[in-house]
Amino acid sequence: MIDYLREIISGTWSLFVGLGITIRYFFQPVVTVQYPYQTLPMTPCFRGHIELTKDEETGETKCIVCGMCQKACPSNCITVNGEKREGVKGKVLTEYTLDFTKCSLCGLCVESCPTAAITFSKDYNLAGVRKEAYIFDLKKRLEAKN
Amino acid sequence: MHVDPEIIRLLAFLVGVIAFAALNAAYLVWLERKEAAHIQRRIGPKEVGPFGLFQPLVDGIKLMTKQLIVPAGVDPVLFKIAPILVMVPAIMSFVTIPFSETLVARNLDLGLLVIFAFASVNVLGLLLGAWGSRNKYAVISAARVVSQNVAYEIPMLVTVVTLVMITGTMNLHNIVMQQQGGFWHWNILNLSASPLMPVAFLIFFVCMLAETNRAPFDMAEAESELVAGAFTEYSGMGFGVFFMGEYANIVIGASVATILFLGGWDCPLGLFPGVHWFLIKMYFLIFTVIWIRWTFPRTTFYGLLNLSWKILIPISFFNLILTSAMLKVF
Amino acid sequence: MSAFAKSEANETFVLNLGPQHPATHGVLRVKLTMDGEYIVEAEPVLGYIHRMHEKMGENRTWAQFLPNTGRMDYLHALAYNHGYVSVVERAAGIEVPERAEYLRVITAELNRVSSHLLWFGAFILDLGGFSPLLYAFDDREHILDLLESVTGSRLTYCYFRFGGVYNDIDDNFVPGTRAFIKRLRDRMPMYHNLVTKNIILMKRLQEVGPISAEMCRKYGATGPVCRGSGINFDVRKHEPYSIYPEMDFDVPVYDQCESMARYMVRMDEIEQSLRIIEQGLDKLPEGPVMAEKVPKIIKPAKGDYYHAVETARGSFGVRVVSDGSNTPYRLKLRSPTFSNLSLFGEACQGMLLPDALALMGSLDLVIPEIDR
Amino acid sequence: MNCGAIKQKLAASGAEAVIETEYARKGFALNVQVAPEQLVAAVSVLDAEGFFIEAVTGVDWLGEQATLRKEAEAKAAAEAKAKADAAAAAGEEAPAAAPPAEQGELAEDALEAVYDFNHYDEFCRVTIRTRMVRSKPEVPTISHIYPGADWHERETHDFFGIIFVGHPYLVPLLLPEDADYHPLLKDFRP
Repeated sequence: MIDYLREIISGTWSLFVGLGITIRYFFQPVVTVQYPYQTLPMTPCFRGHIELTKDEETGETKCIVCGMCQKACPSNCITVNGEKREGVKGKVLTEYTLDFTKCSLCGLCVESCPTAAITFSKDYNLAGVRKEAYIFDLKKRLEAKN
Repeated sequence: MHVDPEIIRLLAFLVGVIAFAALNAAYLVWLERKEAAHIQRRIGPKEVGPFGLFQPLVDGIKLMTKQLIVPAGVDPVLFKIAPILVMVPAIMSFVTIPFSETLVARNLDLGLLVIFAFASVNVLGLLLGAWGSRNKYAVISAARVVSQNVAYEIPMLVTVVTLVMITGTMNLHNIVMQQQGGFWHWNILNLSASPLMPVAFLIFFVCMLAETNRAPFDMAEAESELVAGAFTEYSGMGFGVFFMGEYANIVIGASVATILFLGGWDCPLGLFPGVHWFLIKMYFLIFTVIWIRWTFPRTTFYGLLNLSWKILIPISFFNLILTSAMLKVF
Repeated sequence: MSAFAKSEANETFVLNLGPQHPATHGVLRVKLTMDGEYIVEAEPVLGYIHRMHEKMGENRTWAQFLPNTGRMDYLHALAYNHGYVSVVERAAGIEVPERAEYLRVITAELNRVSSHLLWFGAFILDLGGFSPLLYAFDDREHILDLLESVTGSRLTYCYFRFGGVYNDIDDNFVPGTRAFIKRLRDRMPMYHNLVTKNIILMKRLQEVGPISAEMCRKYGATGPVCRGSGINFDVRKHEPYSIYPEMDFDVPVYDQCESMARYMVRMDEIEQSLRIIEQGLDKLPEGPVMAEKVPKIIKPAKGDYYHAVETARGSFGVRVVSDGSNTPYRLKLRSPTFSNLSLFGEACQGMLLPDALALMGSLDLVIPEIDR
Repeated sequence: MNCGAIKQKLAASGAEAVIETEYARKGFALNVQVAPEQLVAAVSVLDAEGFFIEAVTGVDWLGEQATLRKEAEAKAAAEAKAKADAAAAAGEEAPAAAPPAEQGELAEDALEAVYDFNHYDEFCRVTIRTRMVRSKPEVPTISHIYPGADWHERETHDFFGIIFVGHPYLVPLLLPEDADYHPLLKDFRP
């Protein structure tokens, strides 16, 4: 009988304790961020889709078309093509396409690049209605940036 | 043609009550979402109108414009009649609730009995809707709802009988009038009638939660177990009417608790009595109902029956006997 | 209770729990034979998100399989990273710098805390309580921010590399982590007051969902499931790997064999993980985070190798068979919840539906890890 | 009890080979090779000692025999060449190259079922392997000893087509219900 009453009282008390906790939070300020009105700064380490970097001196890409990134990619989403041109040492980049629909953002391509020609973008507001919008022509993007 | 002005008054009241019930259902959803959000430290609805106040209107329009799907295999009659069976009795109960000294549609001598009579039809609506849906989750839910309501009607009625013994009337207006003059006259603190009156209020409140299928007793729609329980097959306004009926029932429950225990429209300190005090008390109770929902986990079905049969019923009977003994002695 | 379950068999009906059901956390389907609300027989049906990771592994180089490991148990991805990286390092004989090992353990333990917090929220959600989920997410968000600043991603981490880790920590990581540890320690009493001591929750979890120690053994249950049944088994202590032997931590064991015991094990493990993180931060040595002599193309010696790690859900083992080439010949992934779920069918016989769902929640299922 | 005791008991149960491996190098302590007929006896020994089942899986050794032969031939050729070189260096007349030994049909490749066991208290991870020919991949079930093996065997049946004789419910677990292919076989083409 005493156990019975004790359980009722302690049980009821535990319920009131719970109610006390939630009402305290009710009056505390909200902690959510009202995206898209507010945004948080991206960490420098954020791994977005890849993009080509600029050579500081020439303003051109540093890519030497070695194809390492293409080989390192687990999902085969990178296509690199280049051609020999006269007067230029090595190959010249003609095409750098990223199929972002397949990319898993693992970063193996960036690590494998011998000339640091690719890096992660900080782009995270990505939305679109067509699949083709996610086949990025990175060379064109780099040129558009110049 | 002569028309009885009483009929016109009644009609006006009925329209008012339906509007009140519908508006309440809409804005209780808003309150529920807002309160839940702030308890969870979010903002909640905020896009439509200031503080998201027009959100319920938009939701209502969405529900109304949705297609009413009657799945193949359901019992079409039961399926369609069920939401109405939940909604109509809830609105009928408003007829006898006195919001203030003058603001009452029909002051019945057996007002309390009328309300409980209507309140028990609510479960029939849920049962028929669930059974008519021919859905396994819904049928399990229906079985739960019925036994839950049977179990909780007993302690609730026993508590009410205790109260009626003290007041000596079932007329809601008279019950409130007896509690006039400050919070120490309210039945919840009527310790001279029975020292267990606050406990009786708690029991009544818990039973009200269970009767209206609110968390932590929301066995009927326990979404992590039964998906949406009795409402699984309903879409659009069919679901909307169920929803309105549920919220109207909460309003009724809170109103009855206010009238029986918290002195109706009486002001706590005996000043400025009026309809606003009634609404403040009622909405505070509704706020508590929502607050409870967003704090506790759901009970199990047998936990709920254990609570009713092993705790609430013995205590409420003890209270009944104690009260009658004290009435006899003093 | 079970007396009801054995009533006339022809009065039973089949209830399909899932694949789309709020309590099955994704796409698990359980075929329940019910007698009223009592479960007569339960048969989990798997494979709705089976992706054949093992075959994928055979078609990729050793390094290319790394991103896959983060996508099986998406809640404790770093432990999966750790298991795979360790087994390849064992096979290829790669030494890992000490600082890298410390970073691995710190981040993996942070990830374990985040996994347990999410489980806590989702479990209470299964039981019908909403707000604890959001409180747990509030805390978890801080962990994700910390891990994002190191690994660059928030959920499907791919941070460990053969011979080290991908990136060194920044200046804010250590103070940020210490601040988080303090914050979570301050919050834990709130969780216990709001949830653990709540009478409704206690009534729902105590003496519900019994899993005996013998049953754990027969089904190969590991992790908090077996520790809730009184078995002191934790791979971090049993087969110490990485720098766990240098860490001072306890393995919480409860022997009530009920859902509440499994709940308590996980809640206590959060504290133990915080202890490990703290020690790791104290002892964190300077130095490189990547071994210098890691070959560009990894070709482990012929033979087969095994490595087990303790994830938030139990013992995760990787068996690789190498034929000396640059792709795995065979890659077997032993996922803990696969075994843990396999005992569900026997454990929930004769139980009520809500209790069975509480039991299922207490197993902490991550479906992509079961289906692989 | 320790690994040595288990090793003796397993050897007594009829295992073909029980090899203690270096844990730090391999990740498991005992490597046990048994014939399919001896499997149940070996597993019963582990069950009696309180081991729990970690996993059951398979390995397809398609092309192993051909590789072995090639290696043997290469070795023989290398030896012959070394001999010839040695002879040439000594200024002797090179002996006529021996014609390659005529070899018979290749032996059939094997499927291997691998069982992983571990112990809650003891530090002893046991791997049991059993080999069967690819054309008749049959091995007795252990699901009556370890009910947990039920799902592991179903999974292995899905992936390799190994038939666990006596299994009560050998239908696809992870693959679709109507799957009649076994994706982890090396000759599987989607």
